[in-house]
Amino acid sequence: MLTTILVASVLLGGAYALMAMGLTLQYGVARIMNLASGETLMGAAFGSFCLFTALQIGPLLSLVLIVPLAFAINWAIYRWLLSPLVRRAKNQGMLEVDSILATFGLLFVIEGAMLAGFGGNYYSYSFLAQPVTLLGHSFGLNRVVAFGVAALVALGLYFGLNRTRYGTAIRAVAVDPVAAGLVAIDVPRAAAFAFALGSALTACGGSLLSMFLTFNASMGVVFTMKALIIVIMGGVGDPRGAVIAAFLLALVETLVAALVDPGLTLAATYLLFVLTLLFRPQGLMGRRA
Amino acid sequence: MRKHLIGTLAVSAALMAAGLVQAQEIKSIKIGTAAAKTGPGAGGAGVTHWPNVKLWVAQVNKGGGILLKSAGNKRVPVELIEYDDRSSNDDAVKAIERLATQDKADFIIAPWGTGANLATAPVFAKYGYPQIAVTSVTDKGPELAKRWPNSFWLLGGGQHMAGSLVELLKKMNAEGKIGKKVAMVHVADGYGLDMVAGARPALKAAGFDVVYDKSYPLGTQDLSPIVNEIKGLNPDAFIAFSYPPDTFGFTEQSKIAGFNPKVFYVGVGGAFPVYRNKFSAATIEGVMGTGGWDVASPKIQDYIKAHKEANGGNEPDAWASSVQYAALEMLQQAIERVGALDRAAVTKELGSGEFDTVIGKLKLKGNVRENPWAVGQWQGGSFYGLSPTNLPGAHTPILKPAWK
Amino acid sequence: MIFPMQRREVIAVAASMAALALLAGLPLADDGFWLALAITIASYVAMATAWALFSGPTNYVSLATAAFFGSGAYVVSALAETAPWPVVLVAAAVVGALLALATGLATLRLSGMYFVIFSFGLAELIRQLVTYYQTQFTGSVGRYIFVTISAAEIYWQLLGLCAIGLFAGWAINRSRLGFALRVIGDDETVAAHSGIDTARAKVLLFSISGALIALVGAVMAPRFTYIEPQIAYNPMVSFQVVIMALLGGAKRLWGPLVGVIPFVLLYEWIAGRFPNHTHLLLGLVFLLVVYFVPQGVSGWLEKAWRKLQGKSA
Amino acid sequence: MSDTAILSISGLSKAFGGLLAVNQISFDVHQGEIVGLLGPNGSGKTTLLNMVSGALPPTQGRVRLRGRELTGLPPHQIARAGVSRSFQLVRVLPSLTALENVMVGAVFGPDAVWGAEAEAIARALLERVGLSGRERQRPEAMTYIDQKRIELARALAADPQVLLLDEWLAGLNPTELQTGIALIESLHAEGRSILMVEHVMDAIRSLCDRCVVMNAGAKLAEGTPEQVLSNHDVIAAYLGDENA
Repeated sequence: MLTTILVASVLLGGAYALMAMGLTLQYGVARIMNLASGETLMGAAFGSFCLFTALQIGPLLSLVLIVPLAFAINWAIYRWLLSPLVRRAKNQGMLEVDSILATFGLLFVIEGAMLAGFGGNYYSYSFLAQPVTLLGHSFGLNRVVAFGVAALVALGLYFGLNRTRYGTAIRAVAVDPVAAGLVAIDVPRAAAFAFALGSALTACGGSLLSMFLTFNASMGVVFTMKALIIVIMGGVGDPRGAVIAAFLLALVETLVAALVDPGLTLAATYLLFVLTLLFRPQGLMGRRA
Repeated sequence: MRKHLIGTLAVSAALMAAGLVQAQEIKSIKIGTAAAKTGPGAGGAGVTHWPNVKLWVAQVNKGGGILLKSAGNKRVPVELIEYDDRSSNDDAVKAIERLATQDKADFIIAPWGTGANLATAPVFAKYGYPQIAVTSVTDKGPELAKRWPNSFWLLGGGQHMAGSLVELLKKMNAEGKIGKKVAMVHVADGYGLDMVAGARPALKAAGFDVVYDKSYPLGTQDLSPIVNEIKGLNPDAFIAFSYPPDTFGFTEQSKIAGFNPKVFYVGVGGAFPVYRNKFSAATIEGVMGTGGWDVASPKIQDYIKAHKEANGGNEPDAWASSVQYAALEMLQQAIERVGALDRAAVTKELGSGEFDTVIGKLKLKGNVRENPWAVGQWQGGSFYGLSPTNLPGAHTPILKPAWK
Repeated sequence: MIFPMQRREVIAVAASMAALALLAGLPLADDGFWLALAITIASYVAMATAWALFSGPTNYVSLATAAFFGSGAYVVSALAETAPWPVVLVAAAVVGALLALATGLATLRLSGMYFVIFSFGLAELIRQLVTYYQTQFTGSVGRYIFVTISAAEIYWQLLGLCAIGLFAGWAINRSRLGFALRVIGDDETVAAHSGIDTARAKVLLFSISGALIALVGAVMAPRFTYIEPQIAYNPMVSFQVVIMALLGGAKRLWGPLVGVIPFVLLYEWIAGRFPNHTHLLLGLVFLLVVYFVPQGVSGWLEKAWRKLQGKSA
Repeated sequence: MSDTAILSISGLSKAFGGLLAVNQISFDVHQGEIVGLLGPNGSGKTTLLNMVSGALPPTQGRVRLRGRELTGLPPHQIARAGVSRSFQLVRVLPSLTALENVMVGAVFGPDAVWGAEAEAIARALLERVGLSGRERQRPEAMTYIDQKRIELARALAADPQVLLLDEWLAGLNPTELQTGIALIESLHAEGRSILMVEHVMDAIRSLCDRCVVMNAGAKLAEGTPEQVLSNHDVIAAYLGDENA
């Protein structure tokens, strides 16, 4: 019983983690709280759906197309739409207000575009929906594969940020953009890169989720809020915090569903979040302000 | 131009009441509708509300329109005015007010969802529009009809729907096909609670042994813990009063877990064509779901064909879609019988008349449709109505084979 | 900061009273769509003003609005059929204030985005608990509210709440509490070292704001006829209140007012003309506003006003 | 030590994790006295000041104001008891006018004045620090020294029993420094008790009655400016051992 719970929660956490990591990069480095993150996720899910049903290209293969596309689009969004806001903001508070308003507008635009294209209907397809046995219990192969890909991507990100020159530059911008600028780091470029990378991670999560989730054009905001909860609980700006928080929340969700009452799963995750912040106001891995 | 038209219509409506109207003065019949195009309700309304409204308007206008005696016994085309209520009841109220007072709609199609229908009922009543509520599962139908005599409730309530399901299980048990162990799970939202409130006493009265009875919150993404636990209890029948995303989730998880009860019942979404398209007809053979229709009847067959043509190849679902379409047919027939855009008379006719619709002959009692389809089953890629067993076209249930 | 009422203020108060009286006459002119629209506007003005009472001066962006709104509505569903209406309203205000008090005490150590998301999480937690309670103990999530209150009466009550909100804001601005909040908004450390009990000031104001929002929920509840947690605790309410208040400018008392009115009217116009592309177009308009009206509608109006005065002088 | 002590600090310590930032410091500030708090960077001066003003709770030890226990009280209560302070990096309130900035001290200080009275106090103090006629300006538009003046006026508006100044003279040019010293001297003349963290030696020599020197969290020396500045240990601490 316990092993099932643990494995199931690990599988669930993997999908949450990718999106939360994307968001935390965007907020931590580019200083943009991206409310349209869930729409990026849904956009990628629709992309995978279309490629699968129309051209029989599986979601794993479609990642190769969707993830770079999301990167490019969001690079452009940051460069043309968001960086003017960053430049004109006098302080973090002003930027927060502006970025909330702007990404809220963006949310509506992307959602509206998806509604125009797909209507409000539910979409779903079957991919790798077959059992695979892990530790003596069967799990959905699609969930296991999604977790595997998510884990690979997360590891790649971790090494990219910690072991490469450009990764170090990005982390420097996250800590102190002014000082980073002084040591000849192109801060606007690093911010645009981080924003685009964050959206690419989110899009990757969306393609993976589409393998086993039923979705429609209006569901994005649900995922945005879930990711925000994870990001804040983990501590802003640290991808490791996002990963830990994602797995903790998934564990609580599965544990409560299996041992207490499935009716309380969401209440339990929110309670965990609230309690965490009560005792650690800066989040699990956050730096003290 | 538009203002002019409204003015003309207002005058013509006044004249009509006096029976003095001239034939050429009614150019179109304005039908208003407001339902969710965005927000959490958009998924459901996108399946049962909008496609059928679109289909009905196309069909009526293809035939020249609605026959009006008051317009010199001529057919008058329908003009549709549509709004998005954004899945918000406050917006639904505003949209219906707008249709009634600004657009001066002749008739208004009831919104989608239990909450929106209840919130807008006082507005329909205030302006004297008939409200033919389809997509709202409520046991309070008779009470509501008494409060708002212009409202009609077509989809039934949890007591009937769940009761009918239990009847079916009882029969299968008596025939020795299934045992007495039932596992039941429901979404903690309007539909799930209404259904479970009906199912609990019925299961008890029928002597079933309910081994699992829990709720899960709206928006739960991982249903595997529930499925795994229920599988361990090894029930004869699995009942999930679920919403579409969860319906898909339960099915996929059960298949993966190799959970094979003899009766596998899912809620909203089980009768959606996209459900079959996702899992394939062979996989979902024997799955039961909320809803049903007499799929073999020529009328339903024609309806399915027309629905596909009008909606880019999309099939209707086998529960509320045909009822929504039937509600619109009722409205058309009532208007034609009255022969004028007289809302009071049309309301009266809706309550007392008998109508010939895609779902068969329809006559309301106390403004509520009696004995609607409650349970259906996928058999050979089609969703057949099973229960109430006395309805025409009711199929015999089969035991669900193991997942393929 | 001038303490006795200035002539300008006297004029402003008199003009507001006159405007209020004029607005109160609206149901006599139309009791259909325009009244429905006015109800939406009045409810959001009341909520956004109440929201900005706290969030404007302190810079704490709260997403807990839905929690107060929903709790007010639920108080009505529990009491409306047994208690007289004024008692119901008082109960709703008390529940809103207590909830805000608890939230405020819990969030004292949080700032910035942490506070934003915490307030959202708390509102969702409350929604989940209410749902679970109802599922387990009442057997139904939905509650019917059959209270006969006409749309005009709802509208008048909402207007009253708008007036109370604006008056409270005006009175607070002139008080030590209002002064303290401006200091807190600028620099909490300086505030504390100058002798301001920052925790008390914030919690007090948050409670006033919460009570007002709960009252809006209570007044709106009979309009829904049927409420369930999905409807009463709709997180979109929290978002829209924030968006509208920020759009207007949360730093000025009348900012939310000039944010709500164009937002609702625009939404209504787009929704009426382009029912299938509402969100797409609204999003585009929104982006335009963010880029071209950077200080919010109130900042833009003030600038235009100054320009006008400059020309005439 | 003496019964005229207005501020009495005894055995005050602060540990951050394993690091002892302030270690067992004791000294008094007497009525009408200016006490200088000296020491190299990182010796714990500001931490000490933060414990007196309530920004940090002490790990150990006591702070008393005229015998009243202040230890562990939150900053607003300490401010209301009669302790005002300035900050190392000047902190003015950007959205308030100069006049309002100063009024904050009077309104929320021990006397809790309000209305015209608070305004009168603020006007008088702005004039005193040399900013009369600029009441309506916002501090953002002002020079560094003027912002410092506003901060000082704000602290004085509370009519504090003890004034804590954290490097208030730092960063001023020579002319400004003379003005600043004169200003503090005039406070001294009217009998204010002041505890100031300072690096500017001229100021220390001309203003302070007594000095306390800290190094690595501990008290190194105490006495008149001449005494402590000629103390070997102090010179060693400032300049390194080889110069001693």
